Amino acid sequence: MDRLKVNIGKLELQNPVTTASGTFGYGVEYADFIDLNRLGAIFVKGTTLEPRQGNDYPRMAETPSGMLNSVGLQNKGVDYFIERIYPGIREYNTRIIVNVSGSTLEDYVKCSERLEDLDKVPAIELNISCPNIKEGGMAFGTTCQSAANVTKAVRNVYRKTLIVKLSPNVTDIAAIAKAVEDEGADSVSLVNTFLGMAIDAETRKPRLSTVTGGLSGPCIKPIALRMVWQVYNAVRIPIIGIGGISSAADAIEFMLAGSTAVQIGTYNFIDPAISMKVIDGITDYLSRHKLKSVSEIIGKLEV
Amino acid sequence: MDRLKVNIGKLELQNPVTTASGTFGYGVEYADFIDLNRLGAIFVKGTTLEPRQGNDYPRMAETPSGMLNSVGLQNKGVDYFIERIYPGIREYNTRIIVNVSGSTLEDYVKCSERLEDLDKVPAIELNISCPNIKEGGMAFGTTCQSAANVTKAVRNVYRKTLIVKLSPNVTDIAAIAKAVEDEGADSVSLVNTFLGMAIDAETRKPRLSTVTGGLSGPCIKPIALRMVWQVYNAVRIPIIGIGGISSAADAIEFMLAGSTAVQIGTYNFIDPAISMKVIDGITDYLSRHKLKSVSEIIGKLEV
Amino acid sequence: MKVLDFTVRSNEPLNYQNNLIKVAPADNEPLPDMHPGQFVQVLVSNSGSVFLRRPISINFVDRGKNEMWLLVQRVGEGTRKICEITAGQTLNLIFPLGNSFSIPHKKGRYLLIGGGVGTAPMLFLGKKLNEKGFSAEFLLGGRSQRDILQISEFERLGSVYCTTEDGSLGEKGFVTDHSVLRNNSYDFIYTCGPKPMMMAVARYANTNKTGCEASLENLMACGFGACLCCIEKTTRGNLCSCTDGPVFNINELTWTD
Amino acid sequence: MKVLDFTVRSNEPLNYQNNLIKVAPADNEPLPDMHPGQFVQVLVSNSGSVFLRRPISINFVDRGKNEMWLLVQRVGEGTRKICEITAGQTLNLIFPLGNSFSIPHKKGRYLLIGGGVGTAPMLFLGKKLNEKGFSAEFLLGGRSQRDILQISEFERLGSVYCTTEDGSLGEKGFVTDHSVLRNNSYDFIYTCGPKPMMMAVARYANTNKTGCEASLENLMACGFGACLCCIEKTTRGNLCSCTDGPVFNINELTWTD
Ligand SMILES: Cc1cc2nc3c(=O)[nH]c(=O)nc-3n(C[C@H](O)[C@H](O)[C@H](O)COP(=O)(O)OP(=O)(O)OC[C@H]3O[C@@H](n4cnc5c(N)ncnc54)[C@H](O)[C@@H]3O)c2cc1C
Ligand SMILES: Cc1cc2nc3c(=O)[nH]c(=O)nc-3n(C[C@H](O)[C@H](O)[C@H](O)COP(=O)(O)OP(=O)(O)OC[C@H]3O[C@@H](n4cnc5c(N)ncnc54)[C@H](O)[C@@H]3O)c2cc1C
Ligand SMILES: Cc1cc2nc3c(=O)[nH]c(=O)nc-3n(C[C@H](O)[C@H](O)[C@H](O)COP(=O)(O)O)c2cc1C
Ligand SMILES: Cc1cc2nc3c(=O)[nH]c(=O)nc-3n(C[C@H](O)[C@H](O)[C@H](O)COP(=O)(O)O)c2cc1C
Ligand code: FES
Ligand code: FES
Repeated sequence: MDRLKVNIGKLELQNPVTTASGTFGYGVEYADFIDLNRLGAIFVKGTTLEPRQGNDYPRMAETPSGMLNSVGLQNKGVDYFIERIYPGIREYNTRIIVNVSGSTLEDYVKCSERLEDLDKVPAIELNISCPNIKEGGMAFGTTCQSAANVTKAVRNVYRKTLIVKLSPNVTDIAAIAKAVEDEGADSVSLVNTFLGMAIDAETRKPRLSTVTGGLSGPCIKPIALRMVWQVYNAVRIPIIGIGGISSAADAIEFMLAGSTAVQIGTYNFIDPAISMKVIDGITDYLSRHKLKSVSEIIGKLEV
Repeated sequence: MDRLKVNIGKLELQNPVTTASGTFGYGVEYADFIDLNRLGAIFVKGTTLEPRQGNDYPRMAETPSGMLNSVGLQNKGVDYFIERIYPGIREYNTRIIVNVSGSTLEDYVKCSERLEDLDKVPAIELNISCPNIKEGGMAFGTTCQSAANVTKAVRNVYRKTLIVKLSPNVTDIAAIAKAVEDEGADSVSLVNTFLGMAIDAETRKPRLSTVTGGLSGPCIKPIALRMVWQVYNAVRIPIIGIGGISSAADAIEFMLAGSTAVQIGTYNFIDPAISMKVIDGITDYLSRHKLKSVSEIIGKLEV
Repeated sequence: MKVLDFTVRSNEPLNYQNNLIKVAPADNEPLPDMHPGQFVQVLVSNSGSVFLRRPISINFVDRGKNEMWLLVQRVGEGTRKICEITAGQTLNLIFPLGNSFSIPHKKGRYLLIGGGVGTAPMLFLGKKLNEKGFSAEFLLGGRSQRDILQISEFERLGSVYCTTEDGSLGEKGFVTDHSVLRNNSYDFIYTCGPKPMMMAVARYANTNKTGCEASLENLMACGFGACLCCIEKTTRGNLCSCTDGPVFNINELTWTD
Repeated sequence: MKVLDFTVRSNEPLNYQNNLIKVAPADNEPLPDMHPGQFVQVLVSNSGSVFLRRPISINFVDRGKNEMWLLVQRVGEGTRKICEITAGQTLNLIFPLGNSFSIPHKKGRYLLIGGGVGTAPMLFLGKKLNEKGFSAEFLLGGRSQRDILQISEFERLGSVYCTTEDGSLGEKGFVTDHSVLRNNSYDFIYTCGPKPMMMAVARYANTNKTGCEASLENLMACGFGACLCCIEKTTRGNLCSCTDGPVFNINELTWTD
């Protein structure tokens, strides 16, 4: 299956199909449904320096072709991850990439430092785009300056592959991608969720305890695809495309727009085996189009 | 039906349900389906100083719970509107509001000037957010400075109700709303379409002749609603909420989030009679909730 | 134009990918005037991914039964879901939409050329010509025998010639290869089908100085002139193919490919 | 857990808003082990507005027929569309999901309290208790007589007491008003239904020092522990009601309302 191999900086993935942070737990949640070892990579749950309870219930609202969430990075902290979870998942025969979140620059740095030594975690994804925490989170991802600062600080302490996950809630995502590239990010992943809101007209109350939350799912795909295309035209580092992918065709569209790999998020909830179908669908596409390698479609949109 | 009356600045609307520019032609297209005179207002097609051919075919792509368009303001220019179209529609017993678009600041000013004298056009909507034209358009709506400039210039020549239509493709829509409020806009309408993109994986080509286009429909509702809420918390002028409205419940959600009136766009294509159903649904809601006036729900989200 | 619920009277598969769906107004009101070339916009309410309505030509109108026929080819999710609707269920339509083929005022030789599911409006047109007392000839093309639909219906209205790409029915080749075009001359040609076919027909008509109308299948969002998405470049500028069309005289079209 | 296509064997309306849907694996493979309190995630593929799956309890498992029963109450678009699916059609389910009611180890008096469609898992639980050789008593509540479902099924498994708000069946009032609660004492209570009802049951159980488990109906996105959307605040912190639940011992719950 060499024809599916792609590289994210120094990091080789056996195929471009990965699963998005916060939608795939630590992988084990899907072990009954799919062969985890076939995935290009698993982006595990957002991990913070200290444990976080997350936000109050309700944390979810269905929307047209999508959903809002305000989970708020519920997790047991990086130490718990290293001591209790990592030993169980390090045996997977796929790449494990930790999504690092935080409220302060120091949080990001400390959390990243601790992950550097994990031999089976070859990369981290810096989440500077979570709309669901009060401090930090998305704020880091909405100006070039703050995005550059956090990237620089983490780059100083983390030598393995550094992926920075961008927020779509900005006027010019390409400029932010450029800023983090300039500070040494090996890759950018995009997009995180769009800040959205849902209201129950009958009760006149917000549907989320936090009023606003992050929108994901097929509804956002057209915007995410446009952003990948804009970033592809602005940076040289590889892009990991995210946003509403629900089929092999979607994944291929993201690759044509310039993604080297893709993440599947929300659609895993609808079809827990979707990632396998996307891998098979890409293989089939390559055969039908007589292409030797998946790299032949990256950025090959004919405009 | 006094309980449905709302005011946009100096302008009274018989009810808050209006139809969005570019999705409702000049109204006549819907005359077979609904009683146009029951609408709160009709926002007619985007009008420019000079005639415009619009963009090449294909101009449309379906997306999950929405669509992309790149019509590109096809219209016969403001003079044609005044001479040939206005006489036919001035007899409607509803408000006619012209959506003014342009490529340069001068375009906006000149076009607005010519519309000032039309006795049956009590307001214009300044479209500084069209993503489908090469120059101007959305660019005016993505920085506070340019939005303020164009508002100021038009305000100087246009004394009737001035509504500025905002772009959602920005980091901080509330700041832009504030900027146009400060320059004397009587109201802001939001949102225009999101810049998006669609690709045909099989042909590897973009689905739109212009590569990118404007995303509309129910898919964008959660983001639009959040933006209305943010703007409501930042400005004092009335807000006209737009984005994916497809039911009375949707319209009420927009009003609870702070809209004084709403525009229905894309969903008119699916159900050409939706506007009447929304009016009836709001009336029914007021009765069920024992409310005297629709103004009792504006901004009344319980957070 | 109106938006109306129809009851599906029957839904019959004609081959591996085409269904003939017969519908009647749910309220039993008589169908309004409709003209060949016009179409309906079908609401696809049973799909998780179809958002816009789907344009489908009026295949036939049976006044006696107050029935309208739709001939649907399953090419994607929308048409697949339309074909899943069973007798007794409801189909919401906006109709009748678009202009129509121009009906001649005097007797002559009229050739109606349809390719694939593009034969759909030709049945209704053939019937209208018959009602006017004019005869119609039909030239139907498809990939293979099984792709030529409603032959017996067409035969009731006039002579039928067929071409198939694999030669399994009629002459082998494309419609424009058919000997009937070489051996006869026509007063007017009507055509509907894949664009390359219609362009070939248009070339034939131009060469032979025969008048010709073609029905286009541009992508549509609304179907009734409100969105300006369906435009066709013509000698008169950008026209809406849903209101100024779907039928255009080939002289107006500026087809480049 | 697996994702599997089921064939709908029958879909029978029980009253104005509830349907009983019986399904069997489309591939005819025997159903795996399933436990009372567990649920399935139903894919709603015939709706334009439903995106997420809908959680539905396992109402009953008929091993002889290799059939699973789902009792569905139409409250919104999703449940309405599920109830439109007809015999022979396919329903895609993720199953079995969640923990389950704890089955006692010795004989005793067990009361199963269900309100509205919350009676659904109680049928399966009652059957499991019977199979273990334990008797079960059922206390079913609803607004009116027509809201009390599957009475004859329950009667086959044990004594049935009813309350209705309008007094049209059994005692008038809420389940917690029923005399059986005053006149008897139970070894364990199981409950499922609207939150206010379960809270009242929990108060009764606490007052009477009776063990009690409640099945929650939190909003869910995935249903199998991946999204953390369905959390319930408990004495052990935020737990997932789809994997740590939906059944919780009331001692763990920190319900405030
Ligand atoms: C005026 C008019 C009359 C028509 N009459 C008929 C008819 O009588 N019977 C019939 O079966 N079909 C007819 N069509 C075509 C039909 O509308 C399309 O096949 C249908 O919209 C495709 O929808 P889908 O969801 O099945 O496919 P999609 O998944 O949307 O697309 C599948 C493929 O079909 C193409 N396609 C999509 N929409 C159109 C469209 N509007 N026109 C042409 N190709 C399209 C796509 O590019 C794609 O290659 C007509 C179209 C028009 C504009
Ligand atoms: C573990 C579990 C088991 C369940 N078992 C059954 C069952 O056996 N039979 C049955 O009919 N229903 C059951 N439900 C409830 C069922 O899932 C909801 O009624 C359904 O999801 C509503 O979807 P809808 O699209 O019809 O309504 P929507 O339009 O989504 O909502 C309509 C109303 O129902 C409420 N609602 C939506 N989702 C839920 C939910 N997950 N739980 C409770 N209320 C909700 C909404 O707030 C709204 O007031 C169960 C729920 C859970 C979590
Ligand atoms: C329930 C949920 C939780 C999420 N948690 C995280 C997270 O912890 N860290 C992160 O970077 N992104 C998180 N995301 C965002 C996803 O990783 C992804 O960027 C987004 O959902 C868009 O992709 P999709 O449309 O395929 O879901 C979360 C998304 C969802 C739906
Ligand atoms: C086909 C189409 C054409 C449009 N043309 C214009 C326009 O000329 N001027 C404008 O301000 N907005 C235009 N819009 C944007 C709509 O007015 C509206 O802001 C947007 O579609 C979001 O609302 P909706 O989701 O209800 O459609 C257009 C939208 C569509 C779909
Ligand atoms: S399809 Fe909307 S104008 Fe033709
Ligand atoms: S519903 Fe996703 S974790 Fe429970």
